[in-house]
Amino acid sequence: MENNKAAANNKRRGFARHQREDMIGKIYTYLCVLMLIVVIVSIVYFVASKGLATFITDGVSPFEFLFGTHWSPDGTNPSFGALPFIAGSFVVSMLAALIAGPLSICAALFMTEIVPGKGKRILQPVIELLSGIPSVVYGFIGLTVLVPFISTVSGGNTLGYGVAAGALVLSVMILPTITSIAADALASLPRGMREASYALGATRWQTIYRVILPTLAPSLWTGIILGIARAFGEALAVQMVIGNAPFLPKSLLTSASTLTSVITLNMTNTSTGSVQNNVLWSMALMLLFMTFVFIIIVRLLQRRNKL
Amino acid sequence: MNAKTADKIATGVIIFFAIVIVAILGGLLGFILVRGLSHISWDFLTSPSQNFKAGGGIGPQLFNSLFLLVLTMIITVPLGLGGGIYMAEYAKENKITGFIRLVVEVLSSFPSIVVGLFGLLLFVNTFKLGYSLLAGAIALAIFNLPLMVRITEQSFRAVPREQKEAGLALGLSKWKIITSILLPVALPSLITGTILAAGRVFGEAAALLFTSGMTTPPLDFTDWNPLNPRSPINPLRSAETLAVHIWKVNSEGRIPDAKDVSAGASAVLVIMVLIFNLIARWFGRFVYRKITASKQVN
Amino acid sequence: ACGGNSGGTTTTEPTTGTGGTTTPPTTSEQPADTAISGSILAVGSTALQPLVDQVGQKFMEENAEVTVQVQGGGSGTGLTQVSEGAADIGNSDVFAEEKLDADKAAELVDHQVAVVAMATVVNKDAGVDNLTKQQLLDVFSGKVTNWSEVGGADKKITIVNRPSSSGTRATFEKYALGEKVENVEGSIEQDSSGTVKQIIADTSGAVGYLAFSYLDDTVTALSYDGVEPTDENVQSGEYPVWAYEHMYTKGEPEGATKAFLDYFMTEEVQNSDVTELGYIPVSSMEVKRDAEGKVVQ
Amino acid sequence: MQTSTQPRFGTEELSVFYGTNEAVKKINMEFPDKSVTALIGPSGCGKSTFLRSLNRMNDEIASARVTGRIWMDGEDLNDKNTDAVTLRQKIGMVWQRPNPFYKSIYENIAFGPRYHGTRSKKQLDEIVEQSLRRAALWDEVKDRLKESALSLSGGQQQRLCIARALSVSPQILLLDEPASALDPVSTGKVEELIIELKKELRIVIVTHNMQQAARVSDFTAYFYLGNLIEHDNTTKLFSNPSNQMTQEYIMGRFG
Amino acid sequence: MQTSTQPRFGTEELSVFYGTNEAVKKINMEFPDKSVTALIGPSGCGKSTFLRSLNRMNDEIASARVTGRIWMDGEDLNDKNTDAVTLRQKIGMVWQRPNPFYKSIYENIAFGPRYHGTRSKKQLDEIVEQSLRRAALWDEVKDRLKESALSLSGGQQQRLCIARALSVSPQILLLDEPASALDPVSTGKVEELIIELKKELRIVIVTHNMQQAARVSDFTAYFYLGNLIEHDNTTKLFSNPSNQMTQEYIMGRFG
Ligand SMILES: Nc1ncnc2c1ncn2[C@@H]1O[C@H](COP(=O)(O)OP(=O)(O)OP(=O)(O)O)[C@@H](O)[C@H]1O
Ligand SMILES: Nc1ncnc2c1ncn2[C@@H]1O[C@H](COP(=O)(O)OP(=O)(O)OP(=O)(O)O)[C@@H](O)[C@H]1O
Ligand SMILES: [Mg+2]
Ligand SMILES: [Mg+2]
Ligand SMILES: O=P([O-])([O-])[O-]
Repeated sequence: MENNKAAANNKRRGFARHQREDMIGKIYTYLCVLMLIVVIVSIVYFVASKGLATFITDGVSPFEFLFGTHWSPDGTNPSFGALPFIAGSFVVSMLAALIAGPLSICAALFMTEIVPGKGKRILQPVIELLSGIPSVVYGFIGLTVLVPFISTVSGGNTLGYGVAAGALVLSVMILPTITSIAADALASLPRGMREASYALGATRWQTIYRVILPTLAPSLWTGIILGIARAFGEALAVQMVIGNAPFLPKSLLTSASTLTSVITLNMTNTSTGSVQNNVLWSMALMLLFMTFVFIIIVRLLQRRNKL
Repeated sequence: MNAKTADKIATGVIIFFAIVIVAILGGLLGFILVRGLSHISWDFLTSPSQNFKAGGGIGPQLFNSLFLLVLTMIITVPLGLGGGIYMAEYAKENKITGFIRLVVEVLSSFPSIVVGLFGLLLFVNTFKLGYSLLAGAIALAIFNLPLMVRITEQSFRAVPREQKEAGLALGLSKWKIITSILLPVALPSLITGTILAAGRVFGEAAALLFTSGMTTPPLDFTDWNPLNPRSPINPLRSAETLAVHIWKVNSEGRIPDAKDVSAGASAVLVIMVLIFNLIARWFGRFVYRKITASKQVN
Repeated sequence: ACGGNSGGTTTTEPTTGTGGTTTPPTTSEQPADTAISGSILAVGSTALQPLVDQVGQKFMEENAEVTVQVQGGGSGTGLTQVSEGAADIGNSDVFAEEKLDADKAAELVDHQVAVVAMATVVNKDAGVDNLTKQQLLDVFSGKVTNWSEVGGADKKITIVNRPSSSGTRATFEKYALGEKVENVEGSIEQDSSGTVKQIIADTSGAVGYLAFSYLDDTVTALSYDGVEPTDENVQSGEYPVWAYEHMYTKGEPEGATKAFLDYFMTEEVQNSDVTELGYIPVSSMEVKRDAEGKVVQ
Repeated sequence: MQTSTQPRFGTEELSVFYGTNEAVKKINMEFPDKSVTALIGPSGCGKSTFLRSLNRMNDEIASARVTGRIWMDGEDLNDKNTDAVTLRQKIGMVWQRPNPFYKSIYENIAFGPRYHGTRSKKQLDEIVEQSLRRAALWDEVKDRLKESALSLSGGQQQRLCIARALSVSPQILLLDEPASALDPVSTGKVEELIIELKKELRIVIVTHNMQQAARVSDFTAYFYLGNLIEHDNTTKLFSNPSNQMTQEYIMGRFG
Repeated sequence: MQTSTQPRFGTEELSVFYGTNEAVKKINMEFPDKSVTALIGPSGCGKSTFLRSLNRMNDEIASARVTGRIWMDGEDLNDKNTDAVTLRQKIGMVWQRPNPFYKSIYENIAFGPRYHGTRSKKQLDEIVEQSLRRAALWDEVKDRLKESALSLSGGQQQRLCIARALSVSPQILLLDEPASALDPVSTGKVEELIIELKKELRIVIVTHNMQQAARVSDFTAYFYLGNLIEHDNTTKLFSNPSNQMTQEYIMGRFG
C-alpha cells in the first residue's frame, strides 16, 4: 500500500525516484571521467604545443635535438643537442632497473614462496614505507651519504656525483614499484600450478625457476618496465646527485644529466618563449612520449600474459 | 649441482636479498631519524625559515604541506571517487572503457615534473593564478587523481558482488546501492588507500616547484581571512612545502646549515609518512570494525 | 637593445641621485594623509630574493597598508612575468636584453638596486692565488688540466660549474673569461652556490666561482689579473667581475611599486640591508655599465 | 504454453546468451502460484542463469543477453520498457552464500521498505518483526537487532536473507541453492521455511541435492546443457521420469 | 592399526591443524594396494586436508601443522627427516580444477622426468607417449604435442594432469574431486581411467558424488567434521552402513 503510494507519487513527477537517482549518479560519475580525459588531453596538447615550438617557431632541427651531443643553448653559436640528456635518462633508469629488478623479484619470491604469510607480513610494510619516503629525502640521503661514499671508494679521484649515484638512488626508489607488481603477479598465480610442480617431486627452486618465473615472465617484465618508467620521470632525487654536466654518460663515476635534471635546473632561469626555454619543453614532450612508449610496452606484455 | 643443493643456495640468495632490502630501509630510517631528530625541536617546527642565515625553522613549510594536502584532497577525493565508481560499477567492457583505462594508466605514469610543468603553463601563467597554493593543489590533484581512481575502483570491486545483487533484488536503484550498500563496505579500504595516497602527496616536490612556488610570504597566523595576502589560508599565495624546502636548501639555498635543516625536515617528512601509514592501517581497521561490528580483520 | 637599455639606465640615475643627496627617506616625502597602499608582487631571481624579502618586510613595517610579496622562480621567470604583467616587479641577475626579445625588453624599465661581484674560488691545495684572464680561460675551457701548468701545485683540476642558465655563470663568463665556455668533460654542475663552496672546500684541486657573500676561509679566492677581489676594487672599477641586480617594472613604476623602489634606493637600505647581505651598494660604484658590458664612466 | 492464455508467471522461448554462448535455450515454463518449483541438473547446465533472468538480474552482466518473454500478470518482464528496478521489488531472491548487508540485523530488513517509502519507525519495526517471524528467525535475534548481521551464524544469515527478501512483500521468491552452504540443522530449518512460505507465494528453487528437491518441491524441472529436458510433478519425475537422460541423472550416473 | 604390523601405506593418529583449528582429527586409516579408496563427506569436513597431508602438500601452507604418522614401507613420511620432495615423486596428485602448466602438452609431461634426471630426448618421448596413453589421451593429442596445454578442453586438461602425475611413475595416486568440474562424457572417461589405473597402483579419491564413489571405489571412508566416521568396503558402506550419520548422509538428508 505504502509502497504503491510512494511509487505513484514518484511517477507523477515524471521520473520514478530510482530513475532520478540513477540519473544523478550517472551524471556525476560521467563528469568525473570526462574530467580525466580533459586533463590528459590538455596535458598532451599544451606540452606538445610548447615542445614543438622549438622546431616549428625557433627552427631548431629535430635531428639535432635528438641526436646532437652538443648542448650549449646560451653559446654564441647555440646548439641544442639533447642526446646527452636522453641517453643519461635511459642509462640511469636502466641501471636502476638492473639493480632493483633482481632484488625486487627476490623480495617478491621471499614474500610468496619462501616464507609465505610471515614473509609478506615482514616485507609488505617495508616496501610500503620505502615507497612512502619522499623523493627529495632520497635525494638528500644520496647527497649526504652516497656521493661522499662513492667519492671515497673511487679513491678521491671523483666527486662522487654521477651516473652511479643517480642509478643507486633510483634503484631504491623503484624497488617498491617492481616488488609490489611482482608480488601481485606471484599471488595471482593459481595455487594449483605450484602444487602440481611440488607433487611431481620438484624442489622449491625448480618450481620457481621452471614453472613460476616462466609463467609470470610478462608480469615481471611489466613491473620492471614500470620501474624504468618511474625512474625515467623522477626529477629531484636524480638532479641532486648526478652532477648535471651536459655530457653523454661515459663511465659510472662521471657526472651526467637527465632530461628531468636539465628541466629542473634551467626552467626557471630562462624566460618563457625564448628558444632556451622552448627546448626544455621539448624535453618535457620527450618525457611524455616515453611515458606512452612504456605504457605501450606494458600493454604488449599484458597481451602476452596468459593468466 | 644436485637439485637440493641448488634449492638451498637459491633459497639462501633470496633470503639474503630480502634481508638486504630490510637493511636498506633500516639504514635509511636510522640515518634520517638519527641525523634529523637531534635537530627537531618545537622551535624548529614552528619558527619561520631563514634565507641566508643559520637557525631557521620549518614552521610555514610544515603548515603549507598540510594545508596543500587538504586542498588537494578536497579536489581529488570527489573526482577520484566518481571516476573509480564509474570504472567499478558503470563501465561496460568496451572500447570506451578500454580507452578510459588507458587514460588512467597513462596519467598515473606521467612524470610528476611534467604535471608540474603543465600546471605552470596552464594554471600559473594562462589562468594567472601565479605561484599559488591553488595552482599547486590542482597540479597535485592531477598527480593524485589516477591513484584515487584506482583505489576507489579496487575498493568497490573488492565488495562481494552478492552485496550488489542483494540490493538489486530489493528493487533499489543502482545509485542507492552504490552509496548506501557498497560504499560503507568499501569504506575501510578506501580510507586506507586514500590516506596512503595522501602520504605520497605530502612528500611530492617536483610538481610543486613550478606551481606553488619556492617561496612563502611572511604569514600572519592571526589572520584567517582567506582574502588577505598574509593569511595562511589564502589560496592565492605562493607556498613552499616541506619537500620543496629540502630540495631548495640543498640545491639553491644559501643557508649555511642547509644539511641540518634538511636532515630535520627529512625526519619530519618521514615521520609524517610513518604516521600516515599507521593511521591508514588503524583507521581502516577501526572503520571496518564499526561497519561490521565484528572483530575479524580484513 | 641599446635604446631600451639607455632608457632603463636614465630612469635609475635620478633615483640614485636622490638617494645620494637627500637624506630623508623617500617614504617621508609622501604626504602623511595619503598613506600609500596596495600590494606588490616581485618575482624572479632566487639570488636577489633574500634582499628584496628583507627590504620588503621593512617597507611593510613602515607602511601598514602595503603588502610586498616576493617569490623566487629564477631570473627568467621574473622577466617573463613582469613583461606579461603577471608581476609588478621582475627581479633579475641579468639585463632583460639578455633573456628577452628586444621589443619586450624595451618595454621594461630597469632599476639597478645592487651590485654583486664574483670571485674565482679554488681549493686551498691548488697552490695558486692569482690567475690572469688567459689562464682562467684555459682552466675553464679545459686547455689546462693541472694546476702546475699555471704555476700551482701538481693537482688535477676539477671544475664545478653553475648551470648554463645561471646568472652567476653568465656574469663570470662575460666579465672574467670574456667568452662563453663549454662545459669540460669531468666537470659537474651545481645549482647551489652553497654546494659549490662545499664541494670546492672538500675536493682537492677543485675550482669554481662564487659571489663575494659566500667567500670565507674554507676556500681560496683568487686575484684576477693581479687585482684582489674586494669591494673597494669593484667600486673603483679595477675588478671587473661584477653585475647589477635588477628590479624591472613594465613601464614607469607607479604608486606603491614606485614607493617601494624608491625606498630601495635610500641610504637606509643601501648602506645596511644591501651590504649586510654581501652586495655592494649601487650608489658607491664609481663606474657604471650598460647591457653590452661597456663601462660608461 | 501460449501467450494467449497469459500465464500468471512463466517464460516463453527464454534464451540467455553469454557473448555467443547460449547458456539457456528457449525455455518455456510456467510456475504455478503457491507452489515450489525445483530446478535440477548438473553443474553448468544453466539453472542459475535461468533463475537470474527471471528477475532481470542478468541485466547487470554486461556480456549477458536475454531473449524471449517472461510473463507476469500479462506483462512481459523482459520487455526493455519494463522497469527492472520496480519489478525486482515483486520478485525476491536468495543466493547460495548468505549475503547480508554489512549493517545491523534491523537495518538489513528495514532498508528495503524504507527505500520504498515507509518512513515511520513504528511501521518499520512492524515490518522487521513480521519478516523475521516469517523467516523463523525472530526468536533467535529479537534481543540483538542492533548487532551486526555478520555476527550471525551461516544458517541464521541465510534466514536473515530470506527475511530481507520478504520485507518488501514480493509475490515470487527465487532461491539459488539456498541451503548448500549450510549445516544439516540449518538446512532442515530452511527447508521447513520454504514449505511454510509456499502457502503465500510462488517459489522457484535451484538445488543440486535431489533429495532436497524431492522433499520441498511440487514441481521439478531437469536442465541439461541449457535445455529444459523434463518438467513435471516432482513425485512423477523422480519415480518415473519420461526421459532417459533425466533417469540417468537422478540415478547418479553423472553430475 | 598398529605400527608393529607396518602397513604398506596408511596413517596413524594423523591430525591436521590450521592455526588452532583441528581440521582433521586423529585419523587411523590404511590404503590397500591395487585398490581405490574413496573419501566422502559434506563440504568442509576435511577430506581435501587429509588427502593433502598424505604427500606432505600441507607443508606448503604456512598455517598448517600435521601431527601423527604416515607409514609407507615402514617409513614415517610425516617425520621431519623424511624428505618431502623425494616422497612426492612416489605419490602423485591430481586436483579438482585441471592445472596444467602454461607450457606445451609435451612439456607438461616431460617436465617431471626431466627434473628427475631423464635427459635423453628419446627416453622423454617415450615417457610422454606412455603417460598419455595410460591417461587415455594419446590419440587425441598425439598430433599437437607442441601446442599449449591450455588449448585443450577441460576434460582433456584433466586427463593431461593425470598423465603428468603418471610421468614420474608414482606408486600412489591422490585425486581430489578429479571429475567434479567435468562434463558427463569426460567424467565417464576419467572414471574408466581410474578403474584401469588401479590395476597398477593405489588410489585415494575424494569425491562429493556418492554414485561416483560407489562406481569406482573398493573402499569408502565417510568423514564428518574432521572425524573418520566410517571406513568400510564400498558395497557394505552404501548398502548397510553401521553408523547412523553415514546413513543420513548417503540418504541425502544433508550435505
Ligand atoms: N557471467 C558469466 N559469463 C559468461 N559465462 C557464464 C557466466 N555465468 C555463467 N556462465 C556460463 O553459463 C553456463 C551456465 O552457468 P550457470 O551458472 O547458470 O550453471 P548452473 O547450472 O547454475 O551451475 P552450478 O550448479 O555450478 O551453479 C556455464 O557454462 C557457465 O560457464
Ligand atoms: N588453508 C587453510 N587455512 C585454514 N583453514 C583451512 C584451510 N584449508 C581448509 N581449511 C579449513 O579446514 C576445514 C576442512 O577443509 P577441507 O578443504 O579439507 O574440506 P573438504 O572436505 O575438502 O571440503 P570440500 O568438499 O568443500 O572440498 C574447513 O573448515 C576449512 O575451512
Ligand atoms: Mg548455479
Ligand atoms: Mg575439498
Ligand atoms: O643567481 P643565479 O642563481 O642565477 O646564478
